[in-house]
Amino acid sequence: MDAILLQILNGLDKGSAYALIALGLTLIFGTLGVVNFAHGALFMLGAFCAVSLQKLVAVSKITIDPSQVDFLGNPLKVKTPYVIEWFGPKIGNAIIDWNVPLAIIIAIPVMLLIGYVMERGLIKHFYKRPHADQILVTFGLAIVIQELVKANFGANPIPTPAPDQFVGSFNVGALIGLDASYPYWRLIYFAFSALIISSVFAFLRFTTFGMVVRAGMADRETVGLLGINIDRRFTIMFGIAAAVAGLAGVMYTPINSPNYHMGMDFLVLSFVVVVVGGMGSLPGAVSAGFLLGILESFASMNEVKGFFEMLYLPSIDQIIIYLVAIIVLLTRPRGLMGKAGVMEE
Amino acid sequence: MSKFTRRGLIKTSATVGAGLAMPTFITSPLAAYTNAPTGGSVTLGFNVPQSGPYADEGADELRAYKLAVEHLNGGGDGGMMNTFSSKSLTGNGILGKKVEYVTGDTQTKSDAARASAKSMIEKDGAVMITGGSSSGVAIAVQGLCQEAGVIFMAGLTHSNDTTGKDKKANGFRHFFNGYMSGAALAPVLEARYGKDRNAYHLTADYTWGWTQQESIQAATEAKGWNTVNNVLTPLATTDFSSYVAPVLNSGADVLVLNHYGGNMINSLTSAVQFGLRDKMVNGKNFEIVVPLYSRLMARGAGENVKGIFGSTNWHWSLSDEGSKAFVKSFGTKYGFPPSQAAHTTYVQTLLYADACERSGTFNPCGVSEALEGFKFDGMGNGPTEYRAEDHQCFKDVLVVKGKENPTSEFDVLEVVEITPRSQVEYAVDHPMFAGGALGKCNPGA
Amino acid sequence: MINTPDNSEPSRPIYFSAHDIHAYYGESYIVQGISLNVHEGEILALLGRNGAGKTSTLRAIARLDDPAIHKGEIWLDHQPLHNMKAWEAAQAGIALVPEDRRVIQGLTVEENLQLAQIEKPIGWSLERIYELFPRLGERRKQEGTTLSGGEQQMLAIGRALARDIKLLLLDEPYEGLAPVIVQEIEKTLRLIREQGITTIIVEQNAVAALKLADRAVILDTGGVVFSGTAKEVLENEKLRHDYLAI
Amino acid sequence: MNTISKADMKTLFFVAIIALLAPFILNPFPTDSGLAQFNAGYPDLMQRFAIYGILAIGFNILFGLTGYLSFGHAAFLGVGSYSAVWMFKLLSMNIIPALILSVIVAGLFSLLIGFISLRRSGIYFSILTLAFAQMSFALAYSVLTPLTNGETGLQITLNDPRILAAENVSGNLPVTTLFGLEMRDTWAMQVGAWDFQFNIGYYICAIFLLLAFYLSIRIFRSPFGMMLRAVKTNQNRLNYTGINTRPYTLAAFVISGMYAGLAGGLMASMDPLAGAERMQWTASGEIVLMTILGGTGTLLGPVMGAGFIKYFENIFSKINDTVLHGWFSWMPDGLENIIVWVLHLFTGKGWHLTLGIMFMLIVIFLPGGLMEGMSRIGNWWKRRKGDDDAESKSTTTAAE
Repeated sequence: MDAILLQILNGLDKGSAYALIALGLTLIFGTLGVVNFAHGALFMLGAFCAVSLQKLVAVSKITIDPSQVDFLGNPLKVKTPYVIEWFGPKIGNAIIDWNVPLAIIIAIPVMLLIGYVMERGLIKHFYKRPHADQILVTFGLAIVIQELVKANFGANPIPTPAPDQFVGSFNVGALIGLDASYPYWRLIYFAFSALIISSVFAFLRFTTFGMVVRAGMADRETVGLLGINIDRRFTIMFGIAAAVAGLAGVMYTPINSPNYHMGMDFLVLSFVVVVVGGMGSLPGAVSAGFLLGILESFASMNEVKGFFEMLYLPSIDQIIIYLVAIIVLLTRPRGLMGKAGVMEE
Repeated sequence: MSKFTRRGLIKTSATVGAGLAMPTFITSPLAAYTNAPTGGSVTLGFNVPQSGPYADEGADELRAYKLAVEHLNGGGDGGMMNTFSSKSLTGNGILGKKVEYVTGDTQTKSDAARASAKSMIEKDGAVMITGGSSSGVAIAVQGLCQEAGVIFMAGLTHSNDTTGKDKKANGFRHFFNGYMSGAALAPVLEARYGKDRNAYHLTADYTWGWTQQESIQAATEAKGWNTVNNVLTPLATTDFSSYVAPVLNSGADVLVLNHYGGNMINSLTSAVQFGLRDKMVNGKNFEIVVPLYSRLMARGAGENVKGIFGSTNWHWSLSDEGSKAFVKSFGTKYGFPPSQAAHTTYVQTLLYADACERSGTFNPCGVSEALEGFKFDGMGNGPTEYRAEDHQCFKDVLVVKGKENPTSEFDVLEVVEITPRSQVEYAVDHPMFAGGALGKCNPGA
Repeated sequence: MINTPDNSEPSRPIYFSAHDIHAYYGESYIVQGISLNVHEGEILALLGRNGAGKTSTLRAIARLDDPAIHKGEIWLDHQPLHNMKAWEAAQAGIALVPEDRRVIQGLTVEENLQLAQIEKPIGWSLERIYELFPRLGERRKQEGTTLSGGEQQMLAIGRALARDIKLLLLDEPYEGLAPVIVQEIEKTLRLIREQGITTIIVEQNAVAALKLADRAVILDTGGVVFSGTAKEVLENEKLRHDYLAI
Repeated sequence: MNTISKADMKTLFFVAIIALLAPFILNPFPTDSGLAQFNAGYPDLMQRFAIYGILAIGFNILFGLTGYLSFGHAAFLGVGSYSAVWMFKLLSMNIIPALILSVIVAGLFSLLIGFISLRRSGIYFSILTLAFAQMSFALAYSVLTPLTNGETGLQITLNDPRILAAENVSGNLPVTTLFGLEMRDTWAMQVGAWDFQFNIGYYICAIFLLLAFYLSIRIFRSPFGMMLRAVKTNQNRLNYTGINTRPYTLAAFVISGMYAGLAGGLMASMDPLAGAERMQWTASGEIVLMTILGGTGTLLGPVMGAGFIKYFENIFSKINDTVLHGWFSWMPDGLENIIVWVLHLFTGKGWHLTLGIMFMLIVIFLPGGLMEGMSRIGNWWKRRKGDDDAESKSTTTAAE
C-alpha cells in the first residue's frame, strides 16, 4: 500500500509538469490555432528565470585574501554576494535561499512579455499558414532560444535548490495510517500545479475575459461579429500560456537541475499528452497529463515490470506512454475528450 | 578494365593528363597508410560533443586538446611534456611537422560522430582521431578508424566493451573502465560501510550501465555485500522519483546509481530529496554510491553529492608533478582547473605524439607498435602501462567523495584513496571483457 | 452582369451603400461587382437562386475574413467599412445573424447575450430581450446549443439586438424551421421593422421575404440582375420564373 | 501509364547532371584557401546528400501528396539499417542482398505501422506514428540489444559468420562491395589547386537517388498520384463518393517506408553501422524539416532540404575559433577578436543556432520552402532578362 501511495504521488508530480505544459499548448492551439513547438522552450526559459535570479543574487564583491590560496597557488579571491553586503548576512542569505520562490515573482512579468513579443512578432504571421509551417518556424525558434541559453549558461545542469525549509521529506502516509515519506518540494510542486490549473480554469469560467476567450475558442468568427477584437485577447492568452509554462519551469528547478534542453525533453511527451487528451480540449489535456504521469510511475514499479516481463513485454517502463497513447487513440478516435474536426486533416 | 582498382585509374588518369590521382582511404603510391602527411604539418581530428547534454564536457576536452597542440608545437610552458617519462617530445611538433587540428561535433550520437570523423579523414586528411564523451560514440568511432586506417585515441569512455568485446587494433583507451571502478571502490566501501550491506542498484538501461552494474555487483559481492535488486531505468528518464521511491522499503541500506551525466544528476537529486541519506536501515546509515563521477557533472547535482563515494580517472587536486604541471598550464590559460575528461584527452594527444616520435612514423601500425606495452610515468596517474593485448591503460584509480566543505565552485570532490594499479588489473580473457578480437593494425590498405 | 440603377425615392438619403464589391474565397471569384444602396429604416430583400452569392455578399459586408474583398467600397452612415475588420465593422454598427445562427458552444443563453454587450455600442438590455423572447428568459442558464432551432434563431436575433445596430444582416432567418416557428420569427421580424432598424434580409423563401421587405435586389452568379421595389418583383412573372423559381 | 512529360524529363536530367558532377560542384574552393572549409565534395557528405535525398523524396510521396504527416519515418530508416548490417554479418559484404532485405523489412514494418496508424488522420495519425517510432527506438536501445547492439550500434566484426564470403585472412574488417567493387574506393583528381574526389559509394548512392527520383516522378504523375492528391484536398468527399481511400494512403505509406528502408540500407552499405538513435523522434523530425524546408509536394524540394540540413550539420559544425581566426587574421587584432567572437556564436558549437535561424528565415520569407526561393530567383532572372531586352531595344530605337 505504501508503495502504491508513493507511486500515485510520483505520478501526480510527473503529471503536474505534463499537465501544465499540455494546458499551455492546448490554450495556444485552441485560441490561435497554432501548433507551438517552442512551448518546451518557454518551460525552459521559466526555469532559467530562476537560474538567472540565482546568478543575480550571487553577484559578489571580490576581496583578496592572501592567507588562502586558490588551485594555482595565487591568493584566494573571496566572494561576498552584494545582497549580503547590503542587507546583512541574515536577510542576504534568506534572499539567496529563497531564490526559487522569489523567481516566481520575476517569471510572471518576464514570461508574459516574452509570450506577448513572440505572438506579436512571429506567431501572428502564421495563423493562416499550414500547421507544418507553424511547426517548422516554432521549432526553429525553439532551437534559437535553446542555443542562446546554452551560449549563456553552458550545457551542464545548474543546481537551483529549494529553500532550506523545504529540503527533506514529510510522511504523507501517516495521515492515512501508512508509512510513506514524500519530499516537501514535490508536494509543493503538485499543490502549486493544482493551484495554477484551477486558476486557469476559474479564470476562463468565471471572468468576462474568460468567457470571451472561451467563446473565441469555440467560434472565433461569431465573436468578431459581436464587435470583439478577439486577436487582442488571444495575444494575452498566449502570454498567459507562456507564463503557465514558465511557472511550471521555475517550480521544477529544485526537482531536477535545469539545463538548456530540458524543454525538448518535455515537448514531445507534452504533445503526446495533448493528443491523448484530445486536440482542443483543456480538461482533456490536464487529465491526460495526470493519467500518463501515474501510469508511467506504476510502470516503473518492479512488480509491474515483472508482470509484463512474464507477458514477454520486458521494460514496460520504456514504452508505457507510447503504448497507452496508441491504445487510447485506437479506441477513442479523438483522444479522451477531443473535438471533432480539430486537426484531423 | 577488368578490375576496377585505384592503381588502374591512376594510370589512366595520368595518361589522360588530368592530374595525379590520390586515393584517400587507401594506400597511395607515396605512403603506405591513410592520410600520410605530405607537407610541413600534420592534422589531428578532435571529435567531441559540442551540442547536446555533454557539450560542456566536450568543450573542456577541446580546451585540453588545444593546450596539447600548443605544447607540442613548442608554445606555452610545455605542461606535462616536462614531467612525462618519455623525453622524445621536444616542442617542435610531431616528427618535425607542425601540429594542426580540425574539430567536429559528435552530438553524442554514433551516426553524427562517425560522419564528423569521416569528414576529418576524407576531407581534412586527419591522421589520428580522438575524443568522445560516451562509450557508444567511442566504440562507433573506434570501429570507423579501424576500417579507415587511422589511429583512434579514445576520450572519455568507461564501458568495459571499448577495450573488451569491441576492442580494435587501431584504438587505444587511456581512461579507466567499469571493472576498474568496481575493483577500486569495493575495498573502500567495505572499509567505510562494513561487510554486511544490502545494495540496491539503479542502472541505466543500456550497455554501459549493464557492464558497470555487473562490475560493481561482482566486486561488492566479493566483499560480502548482498545485492537486493537491480532496476533498469530508461535512458530518457528525467524524473527518477518512481525508481527511487521503492528503495525505501526494499530493505536495502546502500543505493548504487549506475548512471552518468544528466541521468546521474537527476537520480542522485531524487534520491537525496526522498531523504534516503537520513534513513537508518538495519541499524545502519543509508548510503548512496555513484561509481563513476565526473566533476563537471557532479556540479549539476549541487549539495547533493556531499559525502557520496565514487571513482574517477583523475582529479586536479592530485599533488604529483605531472598533475601539478597540467593544472598549472591549463589553469593559467583558461582560469579554472581541468576536468578528468580534459586530462585524459590531453594525455592521449601527448601519448600519440610521443609514439609517433619513438616509432619515427605516423603509420598507424608503427604508432600502434610503439604504444603497445608502453610503460610511462609523469602523466598524473603514476606508473602506467598500455597493455598490448587489449590497448587498455593500467594505472591507479582514484576513489573520491563529494566534498563536505568546498572552498570554490571547482572544489567538488576530494580524493579519499588512490587505489594501486595492481588491485584493478584483470586478465585479458576476463569474462567481462571476453568476445571480440583486436584484429590487426590497419594502415588503410 | 447588369447594373441596374437605383430607382428608389430620391427624397430619402442613402444610409448604407456597397459599391462594386469584388470578393474571393481563396482563388474563387464569388462576388463579382455587386452594388447595393439601402435607406435608413428600410428593409431590403436580397434574393436569388442557390449559389447566386447572397450569403457571400452579406459576409463581405460584415467584413469577415472570407470572402476577402479585393475591390470595392462599403459605407454605412458615413463610415467606410471596406478597410475594417469584422469586429471594427460590428462596432461601427453592423450585425450579421448568420444562416446557421452560430450560437456559441459551451456558453449559456445568457452568456451568449452578454457576449454581445462587451463592446460598445450596446443596444437592448437583456431584460428587454427576454421580454421579447420569454422562452430565452426561461432558459437563460441553459447551454445555448441545446436550444431548439427556433429558439436558437431567437437567440441569434436577440444577440444582434443586444447591440446598438445600424444595419442588420439577416441570413435565411426561416431556414430549417417548422411552420409554427416561422410564424413566430416573422412576428419578431415585423417587430424589428417597427423599430425602424435598417435591414438586409437574404431568404430562400422569396415570398416570405418580399412580404416583409420594402425593396428587393436579385442576384445571379455573383452580380445584380434586378433592383426595385418588392411589389415589382411580386408582379413580374418572368423575373420570378427566371431567377427565383416561384 | 502516361509517359513522362518534357518538363519532368528536364528536371530529371538536371538532377542527373548535378549528381554526376557533384564532386566538382560541391568543391568550388581551392584546397588550400580559407574557404575550403565550405567545400562539401568529400565522399561521406556526398553520400549523405544522396541518401537523405532518397529519404526525403520517399517521405514527400506520403506527406507531399496525401498530407499525412508521419513523425515516425526514422523507424523505417533504422530498420533498414539493421537489416542491411545483419546481411553483412550473416551473408556477405555484397550490398545487393543487404539493400533488398532493407527494403523488404522496412516495407513490412511500414505495412504494419501504417495499417494501424492510418485508422486515424491529422495529428492523431502523427502521434500514432511518433509513438511507434519512439517505442522502436527505446526497444532498440535497450531490450533488443542482442539484435541491435543497443547504445553502441550494430557493427560488423571479424567473428561474423558471413556464410557466402570467402574466409577473411587479412585480420582486418571486410568492406562493403558491389560484386567486388569496394564502396570506399575513391580516386582523387588534382586540377591546379583543386582536389576532386570520386567515390564509388557515392555514385552508387547517386544512381539510387536518380532511380528514386524517377520513380517519384512517375508516382506524382500517375492516376495513383492524382488519387493521393485528392485525398489531401478532400478525403471526406472521396469517402462520400464511396471510394475507400485507405488502400491508397496505405500504399503511399508503405512506398515511402520502403524508400526510407532503402536509405537506411544504403547508409549501412556506405558505413556498416546501425545505431538506435537513427530511430529517435529527432531523426524523424529531421526528415519532416527537410521536406518542409525544401518545399512540400514539390519534386526537387525535399532533396534540396536534405542537402541544406546535412550541409549545416557537417560543415558549420567544423568551423572552430582557430579557423575563424585564420580567416580574419588580416584584420587589426581588436576587430578580428570582435568579429571572431560574434561569429563563433554561430559556427562550431553554435551551428545549431545558425540552423534554427535559417529555419525561421526560410519559413517566414519563403513559405514554399527552398523551391519557392529557386523559382523566385528564376522569375527575377527572367524578368531581369526581359527588362534588359526591352531596355536594349528601346535604347537602340532611341539611337536610331
